[in-house]
Amino acid sequence: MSHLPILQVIIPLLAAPLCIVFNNRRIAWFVALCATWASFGVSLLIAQQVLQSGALSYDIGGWPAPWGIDYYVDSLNAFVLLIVTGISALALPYANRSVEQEIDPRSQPYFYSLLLVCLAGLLGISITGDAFNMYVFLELSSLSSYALIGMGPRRRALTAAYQYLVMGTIGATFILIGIGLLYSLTGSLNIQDISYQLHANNIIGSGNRTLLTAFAFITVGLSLKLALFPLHLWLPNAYTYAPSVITIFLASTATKVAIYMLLRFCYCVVGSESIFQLTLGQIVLLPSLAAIIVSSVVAIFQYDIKRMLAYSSIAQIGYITLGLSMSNHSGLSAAILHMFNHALMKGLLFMTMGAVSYSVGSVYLTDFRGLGRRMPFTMGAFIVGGLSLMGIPMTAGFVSKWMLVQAAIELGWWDVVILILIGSLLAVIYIWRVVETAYFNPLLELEEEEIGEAPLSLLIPMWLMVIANIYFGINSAIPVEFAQQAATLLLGGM
Amino acid sequence: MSWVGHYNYWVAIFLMMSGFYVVISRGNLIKKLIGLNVFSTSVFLLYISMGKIFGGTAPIINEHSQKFQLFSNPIPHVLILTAIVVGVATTAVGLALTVRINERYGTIEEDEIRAKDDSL
Amino acid sequence: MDLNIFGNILDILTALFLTAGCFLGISGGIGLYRLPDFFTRQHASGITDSACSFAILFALMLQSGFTMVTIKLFFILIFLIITSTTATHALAKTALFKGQKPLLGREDNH
Amino acid sequence: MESVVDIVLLSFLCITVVAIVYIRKLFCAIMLLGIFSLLSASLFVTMDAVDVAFTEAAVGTGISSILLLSALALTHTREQRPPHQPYIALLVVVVTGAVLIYGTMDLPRFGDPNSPIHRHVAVRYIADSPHEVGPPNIVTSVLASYRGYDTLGETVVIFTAGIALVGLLGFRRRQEFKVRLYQPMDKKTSYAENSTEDGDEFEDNIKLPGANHMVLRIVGKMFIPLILLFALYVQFHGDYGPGGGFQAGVIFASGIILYALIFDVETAMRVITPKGLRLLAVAGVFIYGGVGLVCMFLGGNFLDYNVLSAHPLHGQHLGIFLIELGVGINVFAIMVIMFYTFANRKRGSV
Repeated sequence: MSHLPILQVIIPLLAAPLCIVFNNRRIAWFVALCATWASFGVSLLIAQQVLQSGALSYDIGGWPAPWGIDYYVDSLNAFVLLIVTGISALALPYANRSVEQEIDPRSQPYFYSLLLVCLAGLLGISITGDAFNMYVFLELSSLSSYALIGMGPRRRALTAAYQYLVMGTIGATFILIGIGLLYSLTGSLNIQDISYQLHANNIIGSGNRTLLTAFAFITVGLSLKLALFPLHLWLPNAYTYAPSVITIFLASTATKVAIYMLLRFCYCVVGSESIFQLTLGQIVLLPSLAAIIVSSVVAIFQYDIKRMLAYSSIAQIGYITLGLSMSNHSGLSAAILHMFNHALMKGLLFMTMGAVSYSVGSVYLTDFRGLGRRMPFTMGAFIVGGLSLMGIPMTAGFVSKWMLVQAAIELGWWDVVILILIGSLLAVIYIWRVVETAYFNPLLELEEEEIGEAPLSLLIPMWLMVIANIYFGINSAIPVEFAQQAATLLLGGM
Repeated sequence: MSWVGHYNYWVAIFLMMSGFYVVISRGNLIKKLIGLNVFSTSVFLLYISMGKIFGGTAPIINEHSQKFQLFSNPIPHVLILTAIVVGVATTAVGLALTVRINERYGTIEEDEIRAKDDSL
Repeated sequence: MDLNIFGNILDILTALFLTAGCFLGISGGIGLYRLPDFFTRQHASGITDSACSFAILFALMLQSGFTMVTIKLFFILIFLIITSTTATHALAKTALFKGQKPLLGREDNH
Repeated sequence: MESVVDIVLLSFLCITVVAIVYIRKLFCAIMLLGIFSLLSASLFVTMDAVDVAFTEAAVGTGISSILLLSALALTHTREQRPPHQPYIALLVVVVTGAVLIYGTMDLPRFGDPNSPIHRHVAVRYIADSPHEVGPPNIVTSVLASYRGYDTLGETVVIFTAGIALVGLLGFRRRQEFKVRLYQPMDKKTSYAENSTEDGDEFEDNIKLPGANHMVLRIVGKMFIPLILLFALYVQFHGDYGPGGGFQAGVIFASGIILYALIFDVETAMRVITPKGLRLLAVAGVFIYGGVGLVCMFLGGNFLDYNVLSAHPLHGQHLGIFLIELGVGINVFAIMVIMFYTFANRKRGSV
């Protein structure tokens, strides 16, 4: 019996209290670093085992599945686990200097502890096979992210965190209602068992009103969490005012995990053959397209670049849900792949933002003047991230966008293809504004103090991300393999 | 009319929606948290209502309950125990944020906060 | 037969105490709503806290016989008697310190 | 009869909630929220959820109210009139409610013993848990063993809330406050030396007129040990009746909070220091997680208590005892930390 699935969550979960035992920020950082690297290692092992020998399951407490809580890893959540732990393994070395500057030293041990709890929560959501356990870990990750955002250096971080708290709690309560209704229909909380009971008792085909409501609530609740277009209001502020590390971490993991939950509930519980999916596709399609166009346009008019990237995140989430709404094999694999690629590029872009705010102190567009010469490595990384965001060939962003376009062509949705391309053009515009300011605007002569390159501990993780963005753009075999396996799995019912 | 038997759920839904209304319509940060509390407590009511069996008793097996032989469902109870804890944790974090907001802005009314942010 | 009569007496006593408790509780509620100032309202709620709960708990103790339940009810009773009176006292005292003046006699403008 | 009590309590709940919506004084709204919680706790009892009722009464009526009030003491006590028209909010709420009511149409009738939730997983819990797990209280069996992992999540949620509060608010303001407060105290060293309580009375007089409640102090001194004793009873009797680690932790914490309220937060913080509490909170989580890890080292799955002892039932018993202890310690520590962080803060702006 392999204990890998439980170790994945337990390591960060139990390292979190360890962080605050000594009340020393260096020890806390070191504990957090070890824990994230260990869980990254575990997720690599899990991914390898899943690719080799199929899904893993683990009965916690020794109780078999519908009675106890089980962990169930297939290629979909193995992939999500890899994304989450990989990003956090890069974010933690980055955190050391960045957090030192941004957070009150007395709060730093608590900061790392909360970060680990948040990581454990996200991993717990991704790995569990139990609906209510998912809710508990969702709350775990949300609660810690509210506090983490609230620790941001500016006072608007507090209001952003409060807003996120209210909207997140409403979302979580909606999910709780949905899970309760599902439970009342089936008498079970295990996702596979719920699906089995629904099919065995012929609840799915009969147009059961409770089932419909349960799904409506779960979808709305998750849309709040993943910031689907009209419900995205919390996201720009939260990403803009959070500490740099938290923006990197949340932008590249939290929304992905929410999307994973949506995939799990829609495809694994109801199954692919029912009428449900069609309605889900129709519901999600319009918001996704609106997200791509509207948020990209809004992003163009932002002067705070972190905020601009936050709006761009909403647009990218639109691409992912667009792939989801196609509900065919290529659309789904494009969506899953884009989860991975978006994590890579947004992680990279927010890392450059963190470096700029570390050296310059703010990330307004005007502060970027001349940065191309003063911070060549950071701005170089920004350009790579930007290219990836636009979907230029040889970068990671290209692969998934290309797959998305192919999927749309397959369905004959030419208008959607055009909208995707317009979205990319808009991305070119908003990235170009920054590049132009950084490289082509003259330096202000008045600025006496020298702004230098960011320290190495920020640059190394950043350039690792750059390499990842380019590597997975050229050789995308592994993630594509994962994404396609996961899509097959989702469409094949359980 | 079988749906008359749903009154318990419906009242729970009414309570939930009142709480939800407070959350989204009120501008005061503490009032919003009060609304959130009402909202979640009413969801607990919905859950516990699902677990109830008429003529059943609390799921504790002892000499008193042996004569009933019919126990209400313990699972919703367990779930709600966890959810209550989550609720109080969220309230606490929300209040901490409220206190900090009040210190930095001098107010806990949403529109005044927005006005202060915009004036910068 | 004797036992039955004893049981009947217990039932009657229970009913009496319950009725008294309910009456006290409702009058306490009305008093809380209708009485004019803080201290008189305090008086009304004090009745609910102590006399009403005392009567109801006593009635319940009569019903439960010589079991663990009676002992628990007895402890609750003791607890309530001491804490509710203390709470009433503390509230009244704080109110006095904070400048609440008892209303002495009828207000002329009413 | 059951449904009569049910309907009465439900209508009380409706009245309370309408009052909460309309009232503008935040203090009253908080009190009404406490009443709401207490009423729903009573309703939980009529619906046979005694453990939930216990927790709701302790948390919703107790801890939540205390936290809300202490936050209120640091902010403003009156809500202003909402500036915008609430019609959109009303529309959203009505639509959501309508969808939910539509969804209940296909639910089984309230109290129906034949609904699916009573026929699937719950059957095994009710029939087999005495032989498989042991405790007569099935809720404890499910909570601590079958779904023990959820409870670990719950413990960490509470822990997270506690460290989030310390991270956001910290314990530090009071120290700055203390310096100012202790200067006039030096003149009264003779009092302060004889008994700290007398010294504190001067402090209280500065802050709260009329805080020198002799009666309150005597009754408090009488009752605090009893409250702590009751908490221990709830902790260790949770297997047999309603109760368990969580409720016990809350009650234990409420004893300490009562002490801090009657005497002074400063005094309480000298008795039970924030540092000690932090370590206790960590210890609580570690006891829980540690039991799980030990189970793994002994060859079982995580939290599989069967392997803890030669006899599976004994193992279950030991495991449940230990994890309830962990939960109790953690919840106690975090609840007191939460209270300290609020009570320690000075009103006003930084």
